Amino acid sequence: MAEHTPHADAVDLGPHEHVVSPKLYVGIFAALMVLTYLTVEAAGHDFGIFNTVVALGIASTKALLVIAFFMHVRWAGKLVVLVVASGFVWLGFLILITMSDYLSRGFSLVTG
Amino acid sequence: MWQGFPLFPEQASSLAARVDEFYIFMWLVTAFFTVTISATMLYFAVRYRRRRADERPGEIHGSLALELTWTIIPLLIVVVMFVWATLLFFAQRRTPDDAMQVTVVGKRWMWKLQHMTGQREINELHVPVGKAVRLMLTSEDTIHSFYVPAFRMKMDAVPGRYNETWFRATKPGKYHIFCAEYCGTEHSGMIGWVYAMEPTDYQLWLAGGPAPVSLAEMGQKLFAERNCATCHTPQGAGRGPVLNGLPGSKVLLQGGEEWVADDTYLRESILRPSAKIVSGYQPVMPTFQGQLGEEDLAALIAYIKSLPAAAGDAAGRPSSNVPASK
Amino acid sequence: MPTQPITSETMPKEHYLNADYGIRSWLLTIDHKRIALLYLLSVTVAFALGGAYAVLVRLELLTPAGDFFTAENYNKMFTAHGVIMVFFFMIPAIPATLGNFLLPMMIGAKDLAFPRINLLSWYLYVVGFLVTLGALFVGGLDTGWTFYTPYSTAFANSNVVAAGVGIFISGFSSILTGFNFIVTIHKMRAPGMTWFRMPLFVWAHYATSLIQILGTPVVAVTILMVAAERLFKFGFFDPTRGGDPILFQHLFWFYSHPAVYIMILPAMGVISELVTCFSRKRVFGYDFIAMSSLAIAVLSFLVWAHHMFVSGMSVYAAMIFSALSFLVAIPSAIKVFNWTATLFRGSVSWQTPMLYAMGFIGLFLIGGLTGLFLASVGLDIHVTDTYFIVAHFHYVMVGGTIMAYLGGLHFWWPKMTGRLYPEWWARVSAVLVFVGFNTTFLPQFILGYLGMPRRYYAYPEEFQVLNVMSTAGASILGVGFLLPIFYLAWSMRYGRISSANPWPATGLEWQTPSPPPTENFPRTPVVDEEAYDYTRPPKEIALV
Amino acid sequence: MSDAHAGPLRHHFATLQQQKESATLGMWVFIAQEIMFFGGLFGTYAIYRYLYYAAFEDASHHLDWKLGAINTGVLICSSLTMALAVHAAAVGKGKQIAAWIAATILLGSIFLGVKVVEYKEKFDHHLVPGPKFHYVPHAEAARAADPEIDRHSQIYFSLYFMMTGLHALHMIIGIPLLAWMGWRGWRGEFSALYHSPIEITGLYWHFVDIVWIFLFPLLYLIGHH
Repeated sequence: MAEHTPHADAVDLGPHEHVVSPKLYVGIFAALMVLTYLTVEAAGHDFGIFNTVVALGIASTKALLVIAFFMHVRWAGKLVVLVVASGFVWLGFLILITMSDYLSRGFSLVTG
Repeated sequence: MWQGFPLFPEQASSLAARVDEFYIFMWLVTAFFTVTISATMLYFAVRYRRRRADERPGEIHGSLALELTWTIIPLLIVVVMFVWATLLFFAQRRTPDDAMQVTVVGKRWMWKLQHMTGQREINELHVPVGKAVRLMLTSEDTIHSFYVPAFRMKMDAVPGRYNETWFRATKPGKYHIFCAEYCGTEHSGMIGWVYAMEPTDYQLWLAGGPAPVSLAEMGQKLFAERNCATCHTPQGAGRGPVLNGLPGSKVLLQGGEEWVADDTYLRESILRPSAKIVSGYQPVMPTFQGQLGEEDLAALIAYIKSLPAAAGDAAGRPSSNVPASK
Repeated sequence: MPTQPITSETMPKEHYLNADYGIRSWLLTIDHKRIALLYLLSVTVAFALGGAYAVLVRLELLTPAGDFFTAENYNKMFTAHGVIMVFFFMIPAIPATLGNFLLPMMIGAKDLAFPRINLLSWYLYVVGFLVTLGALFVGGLDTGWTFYTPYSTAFANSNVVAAGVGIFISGFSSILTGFNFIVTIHKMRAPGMTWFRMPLFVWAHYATSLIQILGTPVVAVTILMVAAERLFKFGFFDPTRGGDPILFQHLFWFYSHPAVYIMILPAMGVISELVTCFSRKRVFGYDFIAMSSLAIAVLSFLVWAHHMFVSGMSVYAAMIFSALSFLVAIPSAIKVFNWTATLFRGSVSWQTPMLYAMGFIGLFLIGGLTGLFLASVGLDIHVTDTYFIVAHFHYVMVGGTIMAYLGGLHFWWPKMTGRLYPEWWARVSAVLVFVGFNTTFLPQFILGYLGMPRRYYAYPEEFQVLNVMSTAGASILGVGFLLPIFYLAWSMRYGRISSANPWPATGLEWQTPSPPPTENFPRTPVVDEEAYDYTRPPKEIALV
Repeated sequence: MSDAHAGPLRHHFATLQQQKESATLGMWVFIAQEIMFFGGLFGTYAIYRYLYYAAFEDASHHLDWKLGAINTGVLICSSLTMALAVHAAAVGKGKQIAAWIAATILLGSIFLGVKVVEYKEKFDHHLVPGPKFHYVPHAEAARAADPEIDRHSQIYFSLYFMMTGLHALHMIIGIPLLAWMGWRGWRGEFSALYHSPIEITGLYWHFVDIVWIFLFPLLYLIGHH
């Protein structure tokens, strides 16, 4: 990605409030717009099974960029990272385990 | 009203005894742990009861050894329970191949049962003892649940799909049928009886009842009435595919996909013919959605199955088709 | 009436009850202790209403034929009993009353992290309760508290959407309580109060809050989908419109099973406090009890489909859920073993809270172990949707959560009101509750295995004997639950005045006067020793 | 509500630092809960997409992906202006806060405007689930691939309206919040030391943007080729 390391221009003000320079924000904004273009472009080609994987991959990268830089999670400490992670992990519980029922409905009892 | 004090319903099916054995084992484990832990608790509470107001008991933080024992032992017990219960579950869910089939349709507040031999019953099911019976359950409105306590058997009837379960009656008698999934006002009125009869009595009942037209014959009448024969001829000269020997065989569809002609395929092809068009045929068959009830469909499928197999032999019957997904 | 009891104790002059007077001081308070009392009042009203419906249901079931009410009314009764008890008593009972009152004091904080959101949480609870009561009284709801589709979306002509909106609003209140607790426990602990010096009550509420935060929104969106399907004919769960009714069950139980752990975990927190205080000994295996609360919170999200074994879900998924459901029972077993071990070589007193705690351990054992019956798929096929299930969850909820709630209420009553409850009346009601409860629900295990289905308005004759026994037990239980309302109210005016620490118990909440001042502690306390250290006489923060 | 003049430190907090961290952690716990709130719908979407992929793919062609892409751009832009507004508060430039907030509100309104256009267009084509729902397959082969495409596409549009509707509702709640923050910023209430209200509103807005980032490819671009 294009943007430079954020530490160079972080200014420490107030109760060790981490202020990020606008240049970094614009850089992240540019990256997000490029990724949006990429999403549309990627959807144009048929990767077979991987369509969903590619679409979700790009969307997750964009989400990660917004979470890490726009929402300051990058400098917010382990606890906030844990909260964000647990939100997505529980979402995973819900979707994957419910899917396990629908995926295995076709299998018949083959055991002996 | 007071017939002794039963703790178990009658054991009237082949699996009932196995379920009861497991039930007793579970009560033994529960009783053992409840009694021992409660007794230990009460013993400690009495033995170390507070004698002086300012007693200062010693410091005990805990012991890893004890913690491990009462984690691992319950884990082992639970594994035994899991394995035993799952083996039982497999037996409950694997229908023997020689089972006779009864279609059970739940409709708000009554059970409609239909034998393959054509008998139709409301809230009553006559079955021969010793014969496995496969139940194909579906519902016409809300979710119901077909429950025969004496057979330890229960399966939901969910609208829009078939659920399958089975039982083998072992003791002649009259056993309750309940609806076990709440379905509205008369949920508790949706009950009936299973009559398990000796095979001879069952034949008498079969014969004794109104000269029942077998399901297949009913299907044949429908097949003629709805002039299906004009397109589906045995030799295959008509516009529709040959139906003889079709059930269970592999069908080549347009777009090169292979599909097994099981019950669901036959039912769908009658209701929505353009769903899966056999390669080499035109989608000209009219849809019968809404014109044929569940019973008529079962009759037509029975008739198609009863047709003598034509030249090709029926391929092996893989269980079902996993929906094609991209 | 007895004259003012002469005791050496005197009530502190200035405390949170007389800090301010008038309706505004109560309805606009942001003091977590006052909000806890507001919750105590509204939760007791909910319990009374839910209990009344339970009595009506038991009355109907006295006779096999349905002759006391019509079928529709009976269905509306058991639905009302379920909805009120689950959403308006069991879920808020311990966290919103005892939790709200004690959590800040136990960790040495002046108040919860967001006091105004705490008050908003109570208002949302009251609004949700009134909306749901409106739905239940005017027209009624007859879908059962589980709202199974397609009955609730296509066939029920009762107030499904209205009740859904009420439950949605009260669900948001539950989320805000959990949200407040998590931030308070993380950010507002007194100096020296490390995670492993916190009382186990706080650990249990931390685990409960995780479930409230991560589970409740899923049922909220499911209720919105049911409402959308009823109002705008969206087809999510209606098979005639392409939907799948079993998907509703997945989404519903994804929250509703963790919800039963929202109900039991705070109760376990209370029991850890009672057992250690009344055996006057440090709890046995503190770390294991604390960690088992978190283990329960996480595992509870992976087991929901043991409610759906007969719904036609896939055989292999049923096996996975069965194995995970067995696993979730292990942490509960660890807790019970540790509580029993705490009594060893203790100095056990048989005061009322300890009676409730011992009752809890006995009944929770039966409740928990019968849960294993339902986790085993082979057996669940026979017993699901029968009275065996009704007996199981009442053993866990009434035998567990309500016994712990009453025990906790009696244990912290002196701290909340500055008055002591009448000991002998309390013991009588504890025994009544224990006897009445067992007489009501033990017969239902047998009824269940005999095959009596749930939610039956009329049943075959052979079940009548057990049903009559169950109804008889219900009346004893009813009396047992009514007694505390009277003698506790009586004690607020005439009870003996309590010292700051009548038991005496460890814990920061006991080192401040009873009833405590509005800001809980004159100076923020500094914690320097382990939790539950009974080897030294309890400290008192001198009121300067 | 909060008395602005009692100084930023609330009575029950020991330090400003504790207050600020509590506010941020609180907002993140709220966002985890929102993830699960939308998660229920994403779960339902995943299941039905697996069951009725053909109908979903065909119905997705009925959405105008260009409008969706423009909306994504607009929302990412509003995320940028939001971040700059929070930055302005952090460095204490009061007047700039109001400007950036106004830009964010403008972009949000543009987004909602585009949604209104899209909804109107669905309404005209009878694609709103309910009695008047009438589905014309985009590709003729679609009806053959999935004979019950009428019912299954109605599921797609139910999910479309439910998910984008809830997302739009979250924006409709967000815009007044932003206006209130902008007004407080304009009045000079925020300083480098105390600006957590606007930071929290920023977190909420960024979350709403993330939901759309996932909604756009999943709803608009199924089988886009």
